[in-house]
Amino acid sequence: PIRDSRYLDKKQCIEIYRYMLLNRKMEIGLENLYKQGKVVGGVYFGLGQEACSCASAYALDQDDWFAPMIRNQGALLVRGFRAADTMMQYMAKADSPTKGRDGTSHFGDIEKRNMVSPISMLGDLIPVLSGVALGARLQGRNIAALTWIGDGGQSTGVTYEGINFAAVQKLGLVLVVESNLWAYSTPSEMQYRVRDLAERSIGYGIPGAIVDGTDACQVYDATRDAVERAHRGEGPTMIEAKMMRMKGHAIHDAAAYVPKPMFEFWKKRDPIARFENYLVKEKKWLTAKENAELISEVERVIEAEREIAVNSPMPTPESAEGGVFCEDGCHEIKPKYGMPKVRKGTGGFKQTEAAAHFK
Amino acid sequence: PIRDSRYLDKKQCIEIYRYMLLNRKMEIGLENLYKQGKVVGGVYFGLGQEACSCASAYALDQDDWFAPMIRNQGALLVRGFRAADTMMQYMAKADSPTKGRDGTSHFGDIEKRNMVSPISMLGDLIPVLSGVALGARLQGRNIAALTWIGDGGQSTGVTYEGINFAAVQKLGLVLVVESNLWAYSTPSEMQYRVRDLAERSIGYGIPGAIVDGTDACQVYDATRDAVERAHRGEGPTMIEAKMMRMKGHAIHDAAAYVPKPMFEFWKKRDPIARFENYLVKEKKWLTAKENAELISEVERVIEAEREIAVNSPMPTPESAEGGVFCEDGCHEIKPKYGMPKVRKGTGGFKQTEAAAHFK
Amino acid sequence: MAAKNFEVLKTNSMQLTYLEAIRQGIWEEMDRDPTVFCLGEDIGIYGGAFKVTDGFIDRFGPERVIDTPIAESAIVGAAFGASLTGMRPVAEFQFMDFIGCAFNQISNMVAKTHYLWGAPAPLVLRGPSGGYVHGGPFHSQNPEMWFVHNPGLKVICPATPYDAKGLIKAAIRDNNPCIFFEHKYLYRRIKGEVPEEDYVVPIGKARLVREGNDLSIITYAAMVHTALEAAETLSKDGIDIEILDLRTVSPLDREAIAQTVKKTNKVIVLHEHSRTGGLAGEIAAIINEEAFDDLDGPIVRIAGRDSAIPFSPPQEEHYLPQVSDVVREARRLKSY
Amino acid sequence: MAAKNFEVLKTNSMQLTYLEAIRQGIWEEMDRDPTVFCLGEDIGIYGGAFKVTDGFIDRFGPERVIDTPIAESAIVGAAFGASLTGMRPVAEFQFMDFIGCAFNQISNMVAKTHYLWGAPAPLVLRGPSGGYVHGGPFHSQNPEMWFVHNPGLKVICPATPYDAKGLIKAAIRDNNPCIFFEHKYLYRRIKGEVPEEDYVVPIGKARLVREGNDLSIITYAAMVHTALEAAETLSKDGIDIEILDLRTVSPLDREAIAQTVKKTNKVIVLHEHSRTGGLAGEIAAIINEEAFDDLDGPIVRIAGRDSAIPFSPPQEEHYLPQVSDVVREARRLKSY
Ligand SMILES: Cc1ncc(C[n+]2csc(CCOP(=O)(O)OP(=O)(O)O)c2C)c(N)n1
Ligand SMILES: Cc1ncc(C[n+]2csc(CCOP(=O)(O)OP(=O)(O)O)c2C)c(N)n1
Ligand SMILES: [Mg+2]
Ligand SMILES: [Mg+2]
Repeated sequence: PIRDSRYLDKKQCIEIYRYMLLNRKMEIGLENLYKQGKVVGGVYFGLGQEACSCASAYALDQDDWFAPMIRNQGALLVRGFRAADTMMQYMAKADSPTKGRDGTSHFGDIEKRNMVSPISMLGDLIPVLSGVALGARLQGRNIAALTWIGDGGQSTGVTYEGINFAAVQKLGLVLVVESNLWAYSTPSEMQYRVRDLAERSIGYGIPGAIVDGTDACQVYDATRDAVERAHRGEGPTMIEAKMMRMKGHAIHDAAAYVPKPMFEFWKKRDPIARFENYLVKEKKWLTAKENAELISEVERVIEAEREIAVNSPMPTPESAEGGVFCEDGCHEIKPKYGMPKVRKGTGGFKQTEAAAHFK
Repeated sequence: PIRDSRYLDKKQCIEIYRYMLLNRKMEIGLENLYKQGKVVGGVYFGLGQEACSCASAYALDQDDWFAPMIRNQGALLVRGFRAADTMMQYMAKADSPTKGRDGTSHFGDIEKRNMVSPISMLGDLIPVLSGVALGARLQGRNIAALTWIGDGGQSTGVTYEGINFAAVQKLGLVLVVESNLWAYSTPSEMQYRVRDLAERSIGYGIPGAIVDGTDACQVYDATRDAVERAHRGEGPTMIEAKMMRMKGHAIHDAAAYVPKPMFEFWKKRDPIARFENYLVKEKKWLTAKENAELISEVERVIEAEREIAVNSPMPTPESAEGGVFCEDGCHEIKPKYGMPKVRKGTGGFKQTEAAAHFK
Repeated sequence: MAAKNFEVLKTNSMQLTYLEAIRQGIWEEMDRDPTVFCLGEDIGIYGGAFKVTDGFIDRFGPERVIDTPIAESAIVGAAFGASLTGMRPVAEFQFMDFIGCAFNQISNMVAKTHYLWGAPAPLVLRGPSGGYVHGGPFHSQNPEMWFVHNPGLKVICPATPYDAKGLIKAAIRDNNPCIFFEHKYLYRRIKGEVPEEDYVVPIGKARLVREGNDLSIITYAAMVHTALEAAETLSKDGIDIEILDLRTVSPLDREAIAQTVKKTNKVIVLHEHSRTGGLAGEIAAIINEEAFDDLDGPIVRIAGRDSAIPFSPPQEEHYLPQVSDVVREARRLKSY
Repeated sequence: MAAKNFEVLKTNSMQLTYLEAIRQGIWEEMDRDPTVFCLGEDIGIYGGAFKVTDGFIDRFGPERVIDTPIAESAIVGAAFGASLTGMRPVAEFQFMDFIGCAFNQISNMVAKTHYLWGAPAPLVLRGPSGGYVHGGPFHSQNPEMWFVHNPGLKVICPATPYDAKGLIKAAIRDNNPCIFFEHKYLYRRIKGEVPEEDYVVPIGKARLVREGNDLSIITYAAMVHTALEAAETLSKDGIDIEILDLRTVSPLDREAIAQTVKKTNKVIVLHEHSRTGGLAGEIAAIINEEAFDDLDGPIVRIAGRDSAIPFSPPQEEHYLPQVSDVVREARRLKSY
């Protein structure tokens, strides 16, 4: 059963539930767009991971930052992007956030939604989010910087460098490890020998937590605790969310390498069904009717978003040009949280002739 | 006081002690060569770390492999290189193991002494040594592959990738972490937040040990245990050797950033003085006279080696040419431990049309 | 770009796709030589993202077909270490776009080994590269130039099934580190004759794909097929194109380059990767050194644009060289 | 190679070494702009391996002069992340030889950001590069070409104290990622006039260092001084050399390159990094595009050899371009 949250009230639980529904319905929409040949390239799904994506993103405050991985399409919705944004990315449309230049959840927004665009190379975002927290701290603000990493992606060296950097600098990195048992076709026991990835937090000297990634309340509470640590300037936290990737790596992958019973086992732990049962049956926070209405409202939203996305034109060939550099004042650079207060030490500028490596 | 070794007998202890003396006298020799302007570039020292370098290398069997870091010049002596080899490297002489092309301990020998040449970039050797163990295992042999890494160097991502790879593949990597409190001018608390680096072994799911790096017997025993684990095919081990870098980063560095009391504290724990006291006073395995003779014998050896090294010519300019590629049968490639036994599965070659990422 | 299937005359030959030719080449080498083994991400049960090692694990076992953690520097480092013991590792990058994650290991550890301390490193780093499949900026890259400018490495970019098989075998047998770029656009689009008997294609030798007198197109990999298609169009308006397929971009076949320039006196260098700092520059310099007086017109570069590779098909098409670009530039150069 | 001190005429100026000029440039920017901060290995108490940030921590505090763990990908990633919040990080590589450890982070994260999702990344990656100091294969590298062939980056390689200070300030103020290569041979060997008042040198503009009529040497960084020394020798036998200092190798100043070629009609491109895939190729291609008909002789490349940089002084000297090489090649080209 879902554990009651230490923080979430009825309204918030229902809101998270709605985001999870949006997340799933949007991905069903993407699957259909793919079947209709409207998608460029493949489609990635967060099926079975909606609680992890949505509830963790929901734990952030407005001024906090985040960067999604491929399965966190729900997090984008929580942070205020439209389903159409992601849909247009997949269809490489002119109105997509990257105007067709990149796909999937590879986009960002440093103005309003504080999102860093991911790149495909796994792990590189972790030092980057640490740096975001560093930049904010220099401006006098302790923010939380949330990102996710897979049980496979966390094998990259840059993951280690990034977490360690945050640990040493006491930066508000919140790292959710999406421990979903598979990395493409590779089972997690071929990625690491330790039992729980959360144990790796010990080696960084930072707190680590393990949560049921299919329980939105657990995910929220653990993430919220981490976010508040970050806001108090107490440094990074690692949260391992145990769950299962319920589809193949991407839409082309039938996941034949996954033992069928494994899918069956985890199907029973579907995060949306569990949360629905919690809200409707256990808590009685939603009547069956309200729930049905909510679901169809979400379906209408997704349908409307789909229309917008489908009707966006493809970009022109020429739109491939330009924008390699920031020039002619296309951006004004200014500290996001205010000008850093500098404390000037005593030392004045003096020439140095000290010994150095090579003369 | 030195802990009695579970393995070493009198003869072996004295042999290790002699290597430690050779190590130190050789480095004194290098310092003099530097002062005489005979060294090209700087000189690196293992002062205070001789027990760690020599006793760990001594724990290897003939067929095992190793790769030194900059402070493991003693390990080279243990593995059968001459002091003159290292001296000629520093003087960039024509007869140096790299014929002048590289300096310091940057050389190797895949024929007899099973040594991989280090490169300056810290950490890269760790996956390489794991690969050496993998190659040997494919040839039917479980060998130990020993290398060292500093408390600073272990912050590199490739360190993590390399240890994790060995852990997952159960390869005989033996990693000695030279926890000497400094990385150039950076104190170890600015490299990591965990108290003991050995705790990082937990996150890899491998055994970790902490030893007094100034106690040759402790270093030997821990390394020997790790070597035997490797020979049994039980995977990698991490050993943290606690000690102190007793000079600056290199000869140019006066280490003004090190608090004086720190040097004083560790001076009392000098690994050679401690081992000498153990052998002469506690164990009475050496009389004062034998010890004095041993020391002067070592000095004579180093003096002779110095002569050889100094008398080697500088390389010709043209010797910079050639050797970029292995060609015209300059090397014959053959499996070092015998041809791998291949077990042929059933599967025959069939064409594939399976779904793939991009069509 | 419509890929072309053009035949290499051989007896006892079969029609294979570019992908099958590579698979067969690696398979035969593993059959022949027990020191050859594969490692990489998802190359085992799954057979690799593009199925190049499909079925290998059943035949050769998990010891010789190793699924690794996602750790490119460890993969290259481990391959290198194994090669020092006399093995011949073949390491796969799931996409060559990820080779930058192992850059230091390749450039400073692997490439410099033989020159500095005399140890041979007989290993192959291979994987899919290239665009025209709407892979987007992180699954379409052509990173070969970074390794051309990296002494100690051999860099191979085949254009045909025949060359792909012959060159992967040559790379596996070579005593030096080889980086083998497989063009993912060609994987299943082109078929070609591949002899049944064992053969290798020499590393470092270019191949004259088409003889002509008016001007030369020097290129390699997928662009060879673009050049061929352009040549057919151009032949209609009487422009006679010669096409040189470099096959290996490091070391380059200087003789073949000089020869074609001396013959036609006009050159287009065509490559997919971005223009600035690209291979066309190196070839321009070589031509200046080898055949300056033979040039009757400027060396023309046709290349990818100087940006990341955009995802959206119209943009990607605009970014990448097209047959029409070659036709246009060839006409312009002809009338220079 | 004896480095030359040549003056840039200015009023209220002082004589500074190349190293002091860089230090002063960063110092003044940190004084002027609270969003500028430094991070890197041993840059704090120690002031950096070469003392470029000596005294900074006393003045600006450990918050703005951050000693990092040894983790280049984290350093670059953190600098990038901070830049997204409107900071202007200046990250030091202890040696530019280690930049390969952050290659993927630089190439795929930092360089592509503005083109793909429109985020500016105003950061500077700086550090010592170059040979002639017997640093050996891992402390002498000139890795700039990998970044010239990496759209989205600006690559700067100053030759004089004046340019070093003016360009480091320009780089810090630039809204794009800049890689700033400081030639360690020049650090303390050359002094030059540097004005006391604030100034910047524009990124992307070359500088005519010496006017001449017989042939042009296009070069940058330490090689500018080699070219100048060669030019003096050559002037004695009546060969009149023009020298163009590129100052920025990406973006390149095509106009200045074309101009000097149009004037002298003969070109030597001189660079320290290894020949194959080096900058001379790109410049040869540009000249072919901009001034083909003006060439009266082949473009001559003088460059480092195609190997790692050997450690032993006689070998390093043989590996690296010397004044005598320039003199020899210039004579040869003059009489072409
Ligand atoms: C550095 C790097 N190497 C390889 C890849 C190719 N790749 C993309 S996703 C993936 C598997 C990721 O598994 P995991 O991190 O567990 O995330 P999940 O798909 O399970 O959410 C791989 C190998 C990559 N993106 N980056
Ligand atoms: C990847 C990398 N970054 C930076 C350096 C420069 N560097 C050389 S040694 C050193 C300090 C190493 O400290 P540690 O690993 O603790 O070894 P110790 O000197 O204490 O033996 C640094 C920063 C390097 N060699 N490699
Ligand atoms: Mg996973
Ligand atoms: Mg240390």
